[in-house]
This record gives sequence, structure tokens and C-alpha cells, in this order.
Amino acid sequence: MPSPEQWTRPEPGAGPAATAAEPTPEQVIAGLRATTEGGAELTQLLTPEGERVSSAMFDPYVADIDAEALRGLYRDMVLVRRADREANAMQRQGQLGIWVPLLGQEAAQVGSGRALKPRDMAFPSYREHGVAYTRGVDFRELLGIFRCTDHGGWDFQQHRFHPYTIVIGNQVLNAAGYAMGQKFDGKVGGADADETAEATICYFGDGATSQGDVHEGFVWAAVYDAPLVFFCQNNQWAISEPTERQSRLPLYQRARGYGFPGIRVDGNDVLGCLAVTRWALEECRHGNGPVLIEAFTYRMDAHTTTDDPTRYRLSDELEVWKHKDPIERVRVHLARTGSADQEFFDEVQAEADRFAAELRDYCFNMPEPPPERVFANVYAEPSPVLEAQREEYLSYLAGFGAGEH
Amino acid sequence: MPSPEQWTRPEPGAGPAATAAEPTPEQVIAGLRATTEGGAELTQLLTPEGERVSSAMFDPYVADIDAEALRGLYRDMVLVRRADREANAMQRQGQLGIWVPLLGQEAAQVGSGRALKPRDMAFPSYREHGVAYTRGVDFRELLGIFRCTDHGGWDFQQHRFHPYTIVIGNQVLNAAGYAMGQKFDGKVGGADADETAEATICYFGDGATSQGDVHEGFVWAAVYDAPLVFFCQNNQWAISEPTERQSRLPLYQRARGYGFPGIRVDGNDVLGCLAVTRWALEECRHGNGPVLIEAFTYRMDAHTTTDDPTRYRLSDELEVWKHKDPIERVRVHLARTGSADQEFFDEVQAEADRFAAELRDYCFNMPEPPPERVFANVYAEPSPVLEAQREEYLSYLAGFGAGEH
Amino acid sequence: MAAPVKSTVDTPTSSVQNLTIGKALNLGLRRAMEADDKVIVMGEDVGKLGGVFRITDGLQKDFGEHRVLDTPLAESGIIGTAVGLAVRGYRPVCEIQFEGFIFPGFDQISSQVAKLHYRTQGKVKVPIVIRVPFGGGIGAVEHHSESPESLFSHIAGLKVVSCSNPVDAYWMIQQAISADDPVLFFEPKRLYHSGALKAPVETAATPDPLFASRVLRRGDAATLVAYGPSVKVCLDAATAAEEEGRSLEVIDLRTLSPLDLEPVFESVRRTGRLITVSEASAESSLTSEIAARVQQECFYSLEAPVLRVTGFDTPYPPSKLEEHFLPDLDRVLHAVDRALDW
Amino acid sequence: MAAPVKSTVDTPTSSVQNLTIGKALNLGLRRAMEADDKVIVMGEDVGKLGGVFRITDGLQKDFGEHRVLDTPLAESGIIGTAVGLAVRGYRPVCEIQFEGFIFPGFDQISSQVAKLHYRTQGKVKVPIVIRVPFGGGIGAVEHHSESPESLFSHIAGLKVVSCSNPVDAYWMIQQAISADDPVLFFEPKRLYHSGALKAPVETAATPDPLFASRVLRRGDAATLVAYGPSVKVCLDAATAAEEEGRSLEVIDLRTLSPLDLEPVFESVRRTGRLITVSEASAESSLTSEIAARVQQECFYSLEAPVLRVTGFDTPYPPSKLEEHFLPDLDRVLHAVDRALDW
Ligand SMILES: Cc1ncc(C[n+]2csc(CCOP(=O)(O)OP(=O)(O)O)c2C)c(N)n1
Ligand SMILES: Cc1ncc(C[n+]2csc(CCOP(=O)(O)OP(=O)(O)O)c2C)c(N)n1
Ligand SMILES: [Mg+2]
Ligand SMILES: [Mg+2]
Repeated sequence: MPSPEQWTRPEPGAGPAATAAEPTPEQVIAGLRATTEGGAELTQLLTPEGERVSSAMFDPYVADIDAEALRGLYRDMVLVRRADREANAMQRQGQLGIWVPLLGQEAAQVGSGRALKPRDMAFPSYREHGVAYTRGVDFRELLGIFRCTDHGGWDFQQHRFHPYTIVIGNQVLNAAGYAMGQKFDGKVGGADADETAEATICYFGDGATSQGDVHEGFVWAAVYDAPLVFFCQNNQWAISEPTERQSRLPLYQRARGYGFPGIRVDGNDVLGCLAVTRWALEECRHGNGPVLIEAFTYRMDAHTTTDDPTRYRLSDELEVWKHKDPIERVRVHLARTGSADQEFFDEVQAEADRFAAELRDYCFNMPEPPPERVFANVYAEPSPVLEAQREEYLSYLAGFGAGEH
Repeated sequence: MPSPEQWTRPEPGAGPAATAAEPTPEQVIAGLRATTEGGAELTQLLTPEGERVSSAMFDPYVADIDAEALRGLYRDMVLVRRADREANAMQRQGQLGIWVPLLGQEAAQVGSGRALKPRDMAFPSYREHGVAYTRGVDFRELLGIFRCTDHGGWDFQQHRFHPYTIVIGNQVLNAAGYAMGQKFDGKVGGADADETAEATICYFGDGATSQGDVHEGFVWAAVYDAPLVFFCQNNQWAISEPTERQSRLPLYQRARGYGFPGIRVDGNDVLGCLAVTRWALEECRHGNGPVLIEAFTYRMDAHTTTDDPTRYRLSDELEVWKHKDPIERVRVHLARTGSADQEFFDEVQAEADRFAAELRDYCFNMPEPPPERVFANVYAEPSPVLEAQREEYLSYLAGFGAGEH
Repeated sequence: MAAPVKSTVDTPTSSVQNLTIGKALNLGLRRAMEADDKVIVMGEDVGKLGGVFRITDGLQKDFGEHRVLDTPLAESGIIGTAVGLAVRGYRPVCEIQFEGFIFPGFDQISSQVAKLHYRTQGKVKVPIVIRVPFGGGIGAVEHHSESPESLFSHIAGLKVVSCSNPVDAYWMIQQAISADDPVLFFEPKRLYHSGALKAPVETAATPDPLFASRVLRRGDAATLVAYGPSVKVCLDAATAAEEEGRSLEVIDLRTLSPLDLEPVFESVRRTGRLITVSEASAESSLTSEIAARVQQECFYSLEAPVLRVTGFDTPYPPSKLEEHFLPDLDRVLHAVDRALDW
Repeated sequence: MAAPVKSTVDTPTSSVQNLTIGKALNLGLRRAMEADDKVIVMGEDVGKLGGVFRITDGLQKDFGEHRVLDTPLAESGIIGTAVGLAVRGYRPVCEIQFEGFIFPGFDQISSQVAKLHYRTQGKVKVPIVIRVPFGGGIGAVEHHSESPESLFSHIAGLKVVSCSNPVDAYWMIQQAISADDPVLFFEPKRLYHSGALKAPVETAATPDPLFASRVLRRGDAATLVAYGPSVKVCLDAATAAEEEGRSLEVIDLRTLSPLDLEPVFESVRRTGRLITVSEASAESSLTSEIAARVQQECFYSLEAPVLRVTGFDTPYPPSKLEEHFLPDLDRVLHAVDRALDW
């Protein structure tokens, strides 16, 4: 099978290049391989065994990550995972309506999230609790969505972290528009770009790449040179569908067709994710956006708590990925390089347990929203029709309480 | 500016690669160049000067095009252009509500259309009158749409030419589905593919490439290995917007991101279009689809008869493209190689005039559709609600005729 | 093409099976696929997973990957390729995972699915079924509890139906698939697996026509008309009213477009009072349409205006609040009271 | 960001200008862009070309390419990026070229534009205006003559308005732009350049509120209610009826969501008869909603049912037939006759 480069200009030949009616075995294998391994083009700074790999291009982007900073990233990931597990457990106990676990994606989320400067903006999908955490969103503020008491409660401007978006792909266009706004506001480039320029990051999954909105986001960002980092967490699955149901090629190569950089990073390598995202954001802040990052990772848990992955994937796969755990490799590295001792790990664990306990406590005591809330904030400027509906319903409710029936 | 290949894997470097907040001049120039010239990668078999350029890869696909066949293609283009001009004139005379001229795109349409085998299927946009002609659709059958007496009247199955689609991009997904059906029906590949296999071709414009549907069509066709030729007529304009409003890169390169071949052909070269489309269709019939063809051409007239291109483009551009006329180069070639004499050219012209006269005659005598037609064929199986509406309206009309008011 | 398939689910000796709505749909799909090998199922996760609600459970295993397609994640793609497959002679049954995700496919539905037959003066048929789990009451997050059916009923060229019980589910899905028009098939998701609604499905029976509403319960004090999940609410309300000595007539619309309102007119002429119930927001909805037509047809029979019990004109609220949004037995009875006291 | 811009179109010494609807919209857009440099115009061909209807004529020349954006050809992209720009603090005014092409943007409109404010409990505002030339009567090909406004009125979280004359066009577009809610702005395309409708626009006047309907003509025999292009039809009908000695009241809805029906109720209480007129198909439409609400509010005042004169429940026909599809003076008067003879 010719390489994609060749495909843009077929080689001379006397007839049809091949005769198979079915996808060639190579095609299938290439697809499969692309989804089970990172492939040769995977950027990695920390191996699953905890070894630091050097990269002429990306090392400068993590030059400031000393032992303390690395311990910080470790702590971030442990806390985020612990909270994720706690939330998952609370769903099982009926305290949450649903939970969308991030297990396995801690490095992709913490690494990319920590690459952002406070003035940068982030547009999440619905699984980015780790990014939320790095944006200073209290994990407890996320719970309302999953306890179904609200559709999103944090301060989006303050945290510069957009509401979760559930309709696959929508946020990619919203992010492209926001990034265009940054550009129109003169916040891209300039002599002091490192200090003043802004960029936007947008999260979406492997499955999302098929949506028209994601394509249009690519088109818009390219045409308007928007300072936008497309951060695709390829966790190998879109619910029950493996990535080869969405694409023949590794997803980072999608960028080729639009004329902006695409790069694949080991999504389980927090250092790699940090470095590549910092690089991408800088490119954007300096006017060379957009950039596509594919973080190659794995959804270690179910799609959501309503999902049963045993119906569609083998546990072998899970076992293989366990060896690539994003947290474990940092722990090994910290220990091996003498950058952290058992006491540190124990402390982080204890802190994580406290963090989870607080979360649990908060969740159990969350107030029920009042019925008026149904009618609140539909509009910024009130609608008389809706006000009448509210009045009627509330007085019905009141009468009802008074035993009308 | 790095080449697109490099963009998929940035080069090592110590910091951000560039510092411009605006698109680089190279970027702009590249974009502009891409839209005003074909670029180095343009496949061409017949130059604007009528010289035959040889191509190891594509010559075999037009080996059967002897002088007679070439005269046939010439005749096709002259007839199609003549009919197009006649329709345009009839619109000016109030006989048509609107006309969508194909002027300048005769080679792209006749070349690609003549590449189809009868069993292949074509999905047009709204400008493909030349393709319609090659599919055996009587030009007169097209007129209803533009005279606004119907929304499309030919026999789609017989001609294997789908209805015109006006909503930009929709037909690309419809074509992908149709091509999937060809595959599911076992009509792709096999030992006797050349005799029995089928393919589909789908037409759309440069502007259409931005639509989500076109992307999704690319995704679907790639994932299902559909025997589908995406035939993009890049006529440089989407109404008033030049191609660089849609893309940074030449459009044929869009295919790169999906893992199927993309190729640019001189859309004003009927031989080139024939050869490249035949090649692409064969690839598809043999199971190597999809394929993207960008036919690099020019919209010589207004977008439609309601458009005024002087508001947004310079006539210089038009002058440049006049030198690349698709018909003239074939005429010169035929004359120079002694394959046709003046008598032939005169004959074709006379035939074209007759063709146009018949068209005009037909148009002027087209019957008005009866009012019942408003209600007809909304459903395959009747709806009582609609029947009641029809009865009520028709009896109102009857009463009205009887002078109720 | 696949050879005719023998289902692995044996038809039991008796032709009666006790099924939930979900299982009845599954069996109905299976029967349709057996009967016509041009019927194909397509959507997100409909294959190995059997759909997030398991409505397509086991179909891919038995009919193969070419007849049960796990598609890429894009609704316009699902509908748009279904159109092409239909033109090719297939009868695609598309699953939209939740009604809130039908919107990316809206353009293909309104521009192609609804109009191709008209555009071509009947030369191109579009026998597509678009299955849409809809409605609330499942404690879900945003976009998973909506009722967008009115939008499709406003678009000419589409047919729209909704089932409310296992017998209808079994038959209506098969009828929709064999219909030559495009059918939007709205399924009451919160009742999919309701054991309480389990009912014996007589697979050898002759079904009612697809595009007909049905009187489920006779009464004379007032008429309740509903569809999908609200039918159960109305039946429960009628039961409760009976205890108070009021007999309510309950009509299941079943077909939302075209509407079959003759039985409603007939009923209102007897009861003089009508309450329409739906989870959808009120403005420009099916309940508006029913009210508009009934006030015209039954102008002299109405003793009170047609009243509507609906979701409010707000987006679907966080589901901890959905009990307030969704019409329930009490709100329906309250409306009956109002109609009777008018 | 661009420095404050002085328009090249000088305000004439007199503050009264005689304008068509199209020119009034153009001037209104210009005023809004002058007043707030966060207002940006975006869409297909809105720049150099000035839009296919020339409504944005000259704006790019005067305000620059960063404030008048010729976007890529994709409606979801137009709306979706407008949402992001709004979140960033801009006030985007999106032009949809023809109403038939709004559908690719339907998902962003219903899932984001309509819901972001509710989702965020008011923390994120979405002050977007989506301008939609709509309606028929221009002898166009398919997809260029439709009336999809009812769909948006069914979606909570959107506001929907329509203008019918130059004075409203001038003011309403500015009011819509300064509103903090998303507004779908339906423009009667066949009247854009109607010289007959040209009217003096007093740019120094105080306009009526945006979300209010208005009685255009007093009468007592029956009430006609319409919006957009149908308003003219109703006014003409009223004039014709007057010659026959019947005085008809005519109300221009102006706001389609939220509906301002108080003036309609008040009128029907006097006239006892209502005819609603719209080019949209009838089923589950705004005319259904008006009928549903009027029959409830004015139950004892109605002397005939609310009648509807609308486009039929068919796709828009080939435009040689559109005279049959579109409500015209005769069909309106016929309905008045029926109402009076009820
Ligand atoms: C438009 C739309 N269609 C369908 C869904 C239902 N759905 C929710 S998540 C999901 C899979 C998404 O996969 P991917 O993009 O890979 O993200 P991941 O969940 O793996 O993070 C689907 C189909 C949706 N939310 N939105
Ligand atoms: C979805 C949609 N949006 C807008 C339009 C209006 N429109 C008709 S043709 C056109 C430009 C198309 O340009 P291109 O794809 O390059 O095709 P060309 O007309 O040049 O052949 C536009 C914007 C449309 N028909 N459909
Ligand atoms: Mg995924
Ligand atoms: Mg073009």
C-alpha cells in the first residue's frame, strides 16, 4: 500500500494499482496497529518504565520541570484519579446519576492542562475533569452535572474553562470562534507575545473526529490562523467502536489535509503531553496556529457508568495498557532518580484520600434545586410567556401542597 | 514555511518556530498561487496551446481516444456550451427563472462524464449540465428546474444520474451511501471487475469542501472502502469567495488526512479529465476507492444569472483564463494534427445551433404545471390530512373560477 | 449479498411472547431483517454492543456486519448515507442514540429525506426509518431527555409515529420499515425495559394499520390524547379518575404525522372536553396542532377549551427537576378538573 | 481591534430617510456597528458582494475585514464560531444566505445557541443575531422560498422576530443586536427591495419595543394576524374588504417567540373572529400555537373557530406553482367569509 504522501500523486503504472475488493490486509493491519501502538511517530519523554527519553525539540519545553515540579504533576494525577474513582463509586451508590470516568487519561489531561497559562482558554468535552482541576475548577463544582442538579456550575470566565459540551463536536467550532476572537483582539503575536499573547485549547475524542463540526473547526481555524490547539484524546474507543471505525489513518495525520501541524504524543506520558502542548500553544500564541495534537491513550474504564465494555472489548487489551499507566511511570521515575521517597508517596495518597472524602461529603450534602430553577435563566431578558408558565406552575404546586388533590 | 509533510512532525528547534501574528506572506502567496495556477502537481495531457503532453501513468487511460473520439469530445463540449449559452440567454429573456452557467467547465464535465460506464452512478451538484448530457439526460429535461416548473424531471435510475442537489454538500453523503450499496451488492472487485464492477462519482465545488457533509462523506467512503470518486470542480470561486477563504492548501491535498489518493487535474483539459477520472473509477471498481480528484478550472460566467461578478473579481482574471479555454485547445489540436478540417468545425457549429434552437423551442412551449401538482408525490403512500387539504383547495379554486368572489 | 438468514432466536411454538417494549422492538427488527434482506440497521454502537439501549442486541451476530453497521460517529453521515443506500434499493433503519443527537442530522432529514420523493415526482423513494429514543424521566444528563418530535411533524414529506406499548412496538417497527415513505420512529425510552408494561405479543395476529390512532379506554367526562411515554401517564390518570367516579377517554395517537384525528373528533363530540398531553414544550408543537384542529372541527361540541399539559417552554432541566417538567398524573387530573369546571 | 469607525454614509441633515426594507436593514446594521465595535457581521458573501441580497452592502468597505467576515461555506461553522465569538465578548450577526440553508446550522442553534445561557445558569450570554431571509414569491428554485420559523419558535431559549416594513426593519435589527439573548431575525425577502413599501424612517424617533406585536389597522368584523411577508397580504385584504364594507383588524406579530398575544386576545374579544396567516406549512406551526392559545384565552368570545390560511403541508412547490401555495388576498378573504358565515 502506498504511503499517504504517494496518495496525493499516484505513481505511474499501466493499470489499476490493485485488484482487491475488500480492504487490503495491510490496510486492516495498519489500522489496527495504529490503534494499539503509538507507532513510530509517537513523541514520548517518559517511557512506561519511567525512563526519561531526550528530545531535542521538546526538552526545552520542560526544562523548568525539576523534581519538585514533577512531584507536583504526580500529585495532580493521583488526586485526579482518586477523585475520579470516588465519583465512580458514588455513582454506584446512587449518589450520582452517571459518571464519566477519566481513568487512564490523567497524563493527557494534567499534562495539557498544566501547559496552559492562566489567560489561555480551554473548551472541554465531557470527560475533562483532569483539565478542569488544572484550571482551578473545584472538583465539587463538577458534581452537579453528574448528580443532575445542574448543567454546569463553575465560573467559566474566571477559570477560563468553558462549560462541558455533550453534543459531540460542537465545542470545536465554539473554540475556533473564541480563538478567532483572541486574534481579532490583538492577542496573538507581537513582540511580547510570550507575556501577553493568548491561545485556546479544545478537547475532543477519537470518535468526534468524524463529526462535521470538527472538520469545520479545522477549516475555520486554518483559514483564520486562529490560535487554537486541537487536543484529541484518542482513547481508542468511542463507546463500543474502535478508532478504525472512524479513520484509516492515525488521527494526527488528519491535519495534513488542512495545512497545519499534526503531532502524536504518548497520552500516558505527562511530561510529553506537557511539552508538546506547551509547544503547540506557543506556536499558536505566535501566530502559527492552529495545531492538532493526538494524545494516544486508553480509556481504562467503561465509557460511562452506564456502559458495559465487556460486551465489545477483550480484557487482554486492558492488561496491555495497564503496563503503560500514566501515574506509575512517574512514580518509578521519581523513586529511581531519588526525587521522591516513600514518605512523599504516602503523603500524596493521604492527601488524595482526604480530597476524596471531602468530595463524598460534599456530594452527600448537596441541596436539591428548587422547582423555580426549571424556569430560571432560559433568557437573559425575561419572556412574559415563560413568566406566566412559571407563575401558573408554582401556584399549582403551592395549591397542591395545600392539598388540592 | 514548512511543507505539509513536515507539519505532521515538527522539526527540532529551541523555541517557537516563528513569530508572526498575521499569516506569513508565504502562506498568503501560496494560497493565492494555488488558486490562480494549477501548480507543479497539475496533471495535464493537452496544454492550452493544444499540445499533447505525454504521461506514463495516464496515457494508457486514453489510448483508445483516436481522432474520431477526440472529435466526439469536441462536439460534446461545443454542444454543451451552446446549450448553456442558449439557456443563459433564455433566462435574460424571462423564459427561465434562473440559470446556472457552466461556461468554462465543459472539459471537466464532459471529460469526467465520458469516463463513466453506463452502469456507474453519478451524483451531481446543480451546475453539472455537461455531465447530465454525457449521461444521456436530454438538456430539455433539465429546463424544468430552471423554468421552475419542476424540481427535477429525468429518469434517475435509467440515466444513473441522481437529482440535482442544491443544499451544498448533501449529495456527497448520499453518494457515499450509494457507493456503499454497490460494495454491499458485491459490485466491487472480483476477477471480472472491468466488466461487472460499478463505481460512483460525486460532483461538488471548491466552496463545498468546507461543509461538514463533505468531510463526513470522506470519512464514510474511506472507512467503508466505497467505490466513490469525489470530483471537486475547483472553479476558483464560491459565489464571491475565492478558494483561499476555504482552505490553506490546494484542495486535492485534503485527501491526505483521510488516507486515500488525491489528485489535481487540469480541469480545462478534456483528455486529462477523461484519463484521470477513468483511472480513479477503475481504482474504485477494483476496491481501492475512494479517490479525490480536484479539477482545476474556472467559472467563466457569473455564479448564476442573478449574480454580478464585477463586484468581487477583476476582469484580468477572466482574460487570463480565456487563454486556457477547454474547447479552443481541442480545436487547435484537431486542426494542427489534421484530425479535423473546417468543414467539421462548421458542421459541429451548425449542429450546436440546431440543438440550441430545439432547446429554445421546447422551452417556449413548456406547459404550466397544474395546481394539483402542488400536492402530488409528497408521499409514496397517501396522507389523509394532505388529501383533505388538496380537496379543499381544489374545490376552493373551482368555486373561485365560478366567480365566488 | 448475504444469503437469507435463519435467526438464532427461535420462534417459540406458541406465537405469543411476553415482551417489554425494548424486546418487542428487537424482535420486530429481527423479523423485518429476515423478511427482506435489503433491510439494514445502521448507527452508533448498534453492532457488538447492541445499541446503548440494547434494542439491536444480537442482530449483528446473526445478520453480519454488512447488515448491521457500526457507523462513524456523525449523524449527518448516518442519515446522508442511508439516503444513498435507499436510492440503491436498501431499506436502512437508522438508530439515533438519543433524540438530543438528531440535530446534526437535521439537514439531511429536512433537505433530502423529506424532499427527494417530491423533488423527483415520485421517481425516487426514500424508505428510511429513523429510530429515535425520546423523552425524559430517566435521570439523565443534558440532551438525553428531550422530545423533538414536533419539529419533524412540521416538516412535510416525513411521516412520524410513536409507540407506547410492546404490541405496537413489535408491529409498528415492521410496518414502518416496509412503508415506502421515510418514517421517524419515536420510542419511549424510559419504558423500554419496563416490566410493568410487559405484554403478550401475538406474533401471528393481524396488526392495526400504522397510521391510525387508537382509543385505548372509553369514557365520557373528558378525552385525554397522548402518544409515546405520555400514554401511560394518561392511562394512570384515567384509572385514578375512575376511583373518583369520573370516566376519561384515552386516545393513543400513534401517528404524529399525518395525524389521525378522526377518533379524537368523534370522542370530543361526545365528551366536550379535551386535554392533550406531551413532554414536549408547548410552543408550536403537536399539542398546538391538535388544539388548533379540534377547536375548528368540534367548535360547537367543546364545553371548555382544549387544554394542554406539556413540558414547559424551557430547555430540559437538570433531571433532579424533571418531575416538575414532565406531565404527571396530578397535572393531567388538574387539567381535567379545570376543563370540567370551565 | 479596529478603531471607532466613522461611516462613509453621512446621516442626512434631516433625520428622516425614505427607505426600502433592504436599505433600512443595511442602515440599521451600520448604526449597530458604529454604536458598538463588538458587533461583527459574518456569513457567506457578506463582504465584497454585500450579500446576495445586498443587505450588508458597503459594510466591509467601511468597517474592515475583521468586522465583516466572508466565512467558509458551512452554516454550522458560521453559527458555531459565532457562539465562540460571543463567549469572547463579541456580538455576531450571522447571515444565512437563504432560509433553506439554515439546516446545516440547526444543531449549533438548538444545542448551543439556545441552551448555553440556561446551561450556565446565566453565566454565559449568547447575544447572537441570526438573520434569515425567508418566504416565497420570488420565483426561485428549491430551498429558496421556505418558512422554517416555526421550528425555531418551538425551541426554548431562542427568541424569534420578523419585520414587515422599513421602519421596523431599521429598529428591530438594532434592537435584536443589542439584546442579550440570541435572536433569529426573519426577513421577508420578497419585500426587500419593494418600492411600494418604501417608507420614511425617522432615525431620531423612539422605537417600539422589540418583543411586542402591533395593531396596524383597527376593525371590528374579524381579526387578521400575520408576520413578515404575510402582513402586506393581510393589509391588502383589509383594504379590499373595506370596499365591501367590512372592517378588518390587522395585527403584525413582530415577535414570534415569545409571542405577544395580548393585543390579539384583546382584538378577538371585540371581533369574535380570528384568521391567522402564514406561508409556513400548518402542522405544528406558529399558526397552530396562536389558534391553541386564542381558543383557550378567548373561549367565550369566539364566534367562529380560529381559521388558518397557510402554506400547505407539502414541501415548497416548484415556483411556477407558488401562487397556489402562498396565502393571498383571495384566500384570506375567503377565510374571512367562512368565519363570518360560521
Ligand atoms: C452528536 C452526538 N452523537 C452521539 C452522542 C452519544 N455519545 C456520547 S459519547 C460518544 C462516544 C464519543 O467517543 P469519543 O469522541 O472517542 O470520546 P470519548 O467518549 O472516548 O472520550 C457518543 C457516541 C453524543 N453525545 N453526541
Ligand atoms: C448549505 C448551503 N449554503 C449556501 C448555499 C448558497 N450557495 C449556492 S451555491 C454557493 C457557492 C458554492 O460554491 P462552490 O461549492 O465552489 O460551487 P460552484 O457554485 O462554484 O460550482 C452558495 C454559497 C447553498 N446552496 N447551500
Ligand atoms: Mg474515544
Ligand atoms: Mg466554486
